[in-house]
Amino acid sequence: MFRPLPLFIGLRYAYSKKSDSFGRFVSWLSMIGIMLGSIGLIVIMSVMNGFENEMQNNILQYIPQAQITADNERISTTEYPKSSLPPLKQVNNMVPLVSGDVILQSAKSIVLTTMLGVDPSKYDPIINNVYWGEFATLQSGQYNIILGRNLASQLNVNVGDKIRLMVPEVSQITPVGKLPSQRVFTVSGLFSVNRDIEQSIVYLNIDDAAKLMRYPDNTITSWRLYLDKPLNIESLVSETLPKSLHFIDWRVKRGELFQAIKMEKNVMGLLISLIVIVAAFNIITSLSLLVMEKQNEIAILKTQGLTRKNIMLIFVIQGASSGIIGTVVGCFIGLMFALNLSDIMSALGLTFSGIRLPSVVDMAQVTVVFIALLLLSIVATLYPAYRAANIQPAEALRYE
Amino acid sequence: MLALFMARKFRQGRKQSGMLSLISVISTLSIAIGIAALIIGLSAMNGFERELKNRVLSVIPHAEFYAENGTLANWRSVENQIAHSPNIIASAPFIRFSGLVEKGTKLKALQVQGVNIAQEEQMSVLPRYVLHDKWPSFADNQQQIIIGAGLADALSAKEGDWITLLIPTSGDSGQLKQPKRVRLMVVGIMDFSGSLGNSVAFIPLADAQQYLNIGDNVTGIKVNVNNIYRANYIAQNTAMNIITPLSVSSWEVNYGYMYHDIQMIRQIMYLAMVVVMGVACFSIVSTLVIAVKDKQRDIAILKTLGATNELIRKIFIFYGLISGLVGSVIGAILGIIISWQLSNIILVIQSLIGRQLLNSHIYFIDFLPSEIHIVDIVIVFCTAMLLTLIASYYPARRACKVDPVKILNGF
Amino acid sequence: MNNYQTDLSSTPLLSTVNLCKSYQDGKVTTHILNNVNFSINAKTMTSIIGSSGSGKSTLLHLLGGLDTPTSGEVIFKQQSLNRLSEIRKAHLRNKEIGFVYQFHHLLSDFSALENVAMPLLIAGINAKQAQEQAFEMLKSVNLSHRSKHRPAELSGGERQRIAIGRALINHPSIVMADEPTGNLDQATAETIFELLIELNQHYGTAFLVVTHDLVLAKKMDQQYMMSHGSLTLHESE
Amino acid sequence: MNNYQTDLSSTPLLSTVNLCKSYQDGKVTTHILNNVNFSINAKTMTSIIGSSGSGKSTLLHLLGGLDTPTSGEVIFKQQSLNRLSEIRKAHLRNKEIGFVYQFHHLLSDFSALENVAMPLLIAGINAKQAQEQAFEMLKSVNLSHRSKHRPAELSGGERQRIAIGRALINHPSIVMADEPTGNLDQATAETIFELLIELNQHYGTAFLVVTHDLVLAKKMDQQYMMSHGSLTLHESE
Repeated sequence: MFRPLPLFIGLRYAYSKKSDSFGRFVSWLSMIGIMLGSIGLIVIMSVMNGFENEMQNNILQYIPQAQITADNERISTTEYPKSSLPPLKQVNNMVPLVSGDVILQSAKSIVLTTMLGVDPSKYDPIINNVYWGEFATLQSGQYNIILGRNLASQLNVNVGDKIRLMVPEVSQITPVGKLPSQRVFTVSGLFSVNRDIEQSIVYLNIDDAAKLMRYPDNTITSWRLYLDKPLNIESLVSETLPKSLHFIDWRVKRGELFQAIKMEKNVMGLLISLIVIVAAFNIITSLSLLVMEKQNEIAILKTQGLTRKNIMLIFVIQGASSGIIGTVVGCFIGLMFALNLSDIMSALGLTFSGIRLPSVVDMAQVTVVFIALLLLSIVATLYPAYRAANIQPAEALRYE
Repeated sequence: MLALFMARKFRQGRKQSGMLSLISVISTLSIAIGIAALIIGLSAMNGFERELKNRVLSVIPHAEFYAENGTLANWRSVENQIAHSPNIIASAPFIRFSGLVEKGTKLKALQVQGVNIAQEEQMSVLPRYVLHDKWPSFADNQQQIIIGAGLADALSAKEGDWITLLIPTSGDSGQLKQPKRVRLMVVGIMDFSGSLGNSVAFIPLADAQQYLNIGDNVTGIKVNVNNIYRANYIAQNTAMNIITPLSVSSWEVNYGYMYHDIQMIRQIMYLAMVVVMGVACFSIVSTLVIAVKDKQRDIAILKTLGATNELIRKIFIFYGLISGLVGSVIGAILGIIISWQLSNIILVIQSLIGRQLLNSHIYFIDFLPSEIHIVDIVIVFCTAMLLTLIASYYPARRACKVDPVKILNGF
Repeated sequence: MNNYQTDLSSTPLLSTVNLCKSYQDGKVTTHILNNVNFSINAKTMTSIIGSSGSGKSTLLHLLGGLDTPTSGEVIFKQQSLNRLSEIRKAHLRNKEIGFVYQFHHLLSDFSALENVAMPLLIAGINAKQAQEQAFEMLKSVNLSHRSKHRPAELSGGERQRIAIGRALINHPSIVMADEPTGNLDQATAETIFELLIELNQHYGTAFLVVTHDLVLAKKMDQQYMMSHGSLTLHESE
Repeated sequence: MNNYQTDLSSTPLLSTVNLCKSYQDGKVTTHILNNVNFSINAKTMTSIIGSSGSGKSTLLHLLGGLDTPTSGEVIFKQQSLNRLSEIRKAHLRNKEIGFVYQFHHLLSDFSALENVAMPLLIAGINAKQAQEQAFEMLKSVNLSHRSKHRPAELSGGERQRIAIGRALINHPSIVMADEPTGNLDQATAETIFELLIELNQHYGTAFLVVTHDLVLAKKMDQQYMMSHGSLTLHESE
């Protein structure tokens, strides 16, 4: 019953039954305001994380996340063997890669895509997505190609059909004139991931690709790095490399999409934080109301020698208590919502234009929101508490 | 109105006790924030919808009919039947194929549309978007092509430049031959930024038929309908009562998600802002309660002068309404001014942070449009006033409960 | 216990029958008034003397219908206040009864003229007419030169005169004054009292003045003594 | 103007030097106290009589350091309050001075025991010990059976006794009582006064009692008269 005095008095004022029900109604209100704000912030942030994460799994997982190459996008494996490269944090695998923009032409259509010349014996994320044919068919000299399902249907080809591959940047002199380096390949497999990936990459054997690119022996386009967390590429790219080498990172091609998602997250966050700001304003007004109501009791406490600091503490505790509880409960509910958003949504029969809302909770974000809201609820109590401390006892008591 | 006169006087005479005047500023501010944010948000959404209509829906056909496979042979009779079906307001044959375009070392994939020049003028606003009004000089078999601004930038091609179009050709027995290379002169550039402008090109219908050597066939018939948002439904119906088997697609297939996103964001925004205004109104409630406490003595005096409870209640309802009104008006004015200048404001912000807010590769526009609808403002204003009225009711009732005896006696 | 028949010709303007009032404060009931019976005739000046806390103000509030008695009745012009609805009582206070307090109780946000005109505005009289009548009243309390000033800019005496003007503006039949000169120095109190007498003659308004100032009390037509909740007729002139 | 030398052996516990206090209300400055000079010795019972609004409460607030004088000084145990910092004054009120008001001014959200223990808690004494001392004090005001009750559940007299208990809990050297019996009926007032006398003997606390009740005032060691802001020694026993 007798914890530190300001706490004892502050909590007694905040939750005593007798105190005017309206005052408590209003502090309940600011509690709900902060709660709504924190739930909104956490859920929206998690959904946006979900989108980002889905993007990462669906796209970044398959396309080359980061590559190390020398000048004019070429590197010789003899001069810079894998062992010569410095060990890099976050990199969990490194394989040779030959890649470049390539034109695929079939009887029906002609498309532009990116080819990945890979060594079939090494690991590649696409392996378990190949639903027709075998990844292992990409043996050197076979001139086989594995396509995405969507691309195959655009080109109207199937396993076993022939398609022409042309590399526009590399040309060969032929009697007819300058022609882009090209060769006919046989479709030896199809993979299915999602519409985007199925259209943007095709797989060849690394040696076949090198020949098509007219590379000298033992030359590849780059060392392909597999990253634990491709999204924070920033830390990797800032690492030092031997003089003549440099990084290529996925943001060159796919950066815009992630920028857009980040922008949407910020705009949504701003929108929701308006609720929080207004809720904080509410704490100020409701606490001022309480201070007005308790004017006489403050005067009495002053006559008993309670210092201004303690009076201020009393009201900070009392005002902040509704903010803190609102924040704690709000963040908890927000977390529960975010953690199992999809089943809650399906239970409520809510779907946003049909798509399932992915939601990934990032605890760091949640803690930042939690602490920011706690601070806000405390700061919001400072002004009324300061006013309470400055009440003139003589005046308050005289009117009694 | 006595009550209004009293309320105004009470508000002006607010005891500058610091607390009360600051609190009423805060509550007015929170109402203003809610209203301004909602007006800005809704205007931005109106802008997006307008741009969607002008930049996208007015250019791409509302719906398309094409042969199950390959090309449409007897397209003239099919077009005739379609043109006379209900809800169809315009129709035209079109050819579409995807190919590559090459200029120097630059190579870009694109979707080429063969269009009938005369019919295109009634069907879409495309001609209006061709810069330096080059559309009139667009004519059949002149080796001409019109490309989007995005594509032109990517290829760094200007009007009058020559580009090479690579078109897939199939030999008679299906064995692969070299892609057909066609040299075309860029006669016009369409002022499309955004994802649309990066991959679209137009050539005359006859030229397309010749390049693809499909004789008189076309890929399909495109139509405009009277009600955009039921395009899919109308197209399905029309296709059903036409004997030649046709498959149908509409703008909703590849651009529909944009429309739905806009509506979704609009709902979220309205909900968030109603919560903001709701919470703001509670600041008004507590401000009013403090005001009632502050004016306790005056209420008691009024009662001795014979003022009825009803008058006192009206005074404090007006008191609340005035603060709500002030907040709403400030919010509305702020909201309107910012919405009106939203595009320029965003440009300034973009130059400050040095980054493009809306990336043209992803969004169908690269600037933030905004369009103020009076109906939005009226709805927002009425919501705010309604919430304020409700918020003022409780304190007004409390004001009537002031017992003059306790107060006057006490001194 | 006190005599009714001072003036047979006219029935009393205001009278009380076994009026009692007690306050319930937690478990404690304090009896403020017990069995007060007295009456006031129209146009007369009556004073009640008694120490502070002896229930004088409570009596005034009961007579003005601001408070409801625990038992007994207040009869005003042959109507018992108990039976009147809240609105009728408010109407009565607006038309028939004026109040003047020790602390001036003017509306600090309004000018002197507006304060005096307030009862008229409440009665629904239009602003222009109310202002004219209020200006007339300011003249009769010789403060017409201060009509635009706010109460804060007036002296104690001036404020009290404005309060009196306000109480009389609707030509009530009686004005209840609770220690009207309590806050004023001797001289100003004197002038205020002269004003009350003059207004009584001029408008024929009855005055019931509660005071602890014996000198002033003696100058009234009738004096009552209030001690510990019961009222006794002091000694008629 | 009044004699200092009642008891040469001990310097006065509390004294004032040309104490003045005036309030600015708009253009009007009302002088509440002008040039009050008086002193109180330890362990004595002093009373001040005067009509309401004559500045008695203002004087008490100035003596307790709750208000700052417009001019002049209050000297408590050879220290001038003007020179003390806010915290030192608060400390003084907690340890050295107790207040009892006409209106009990108990904390409605706390039980009787908590109310009495409050000054101890403020002084930083741990909860258990404060509770014990408070219970002892409740016994000496014979209210130990009401320790759990809230003020709302107590009678007027009980509340006043709790307030007195609270004022004495820290064994102050002086207790300022502003109309302690103002709200009470005759009998309860009597018992409260007995209690004050008893506590004065028992704890040796000085009492400065402001009252309009002449009978009680006469029973004190020293009586002062307050009228219109100036203080005169009435007549020593």
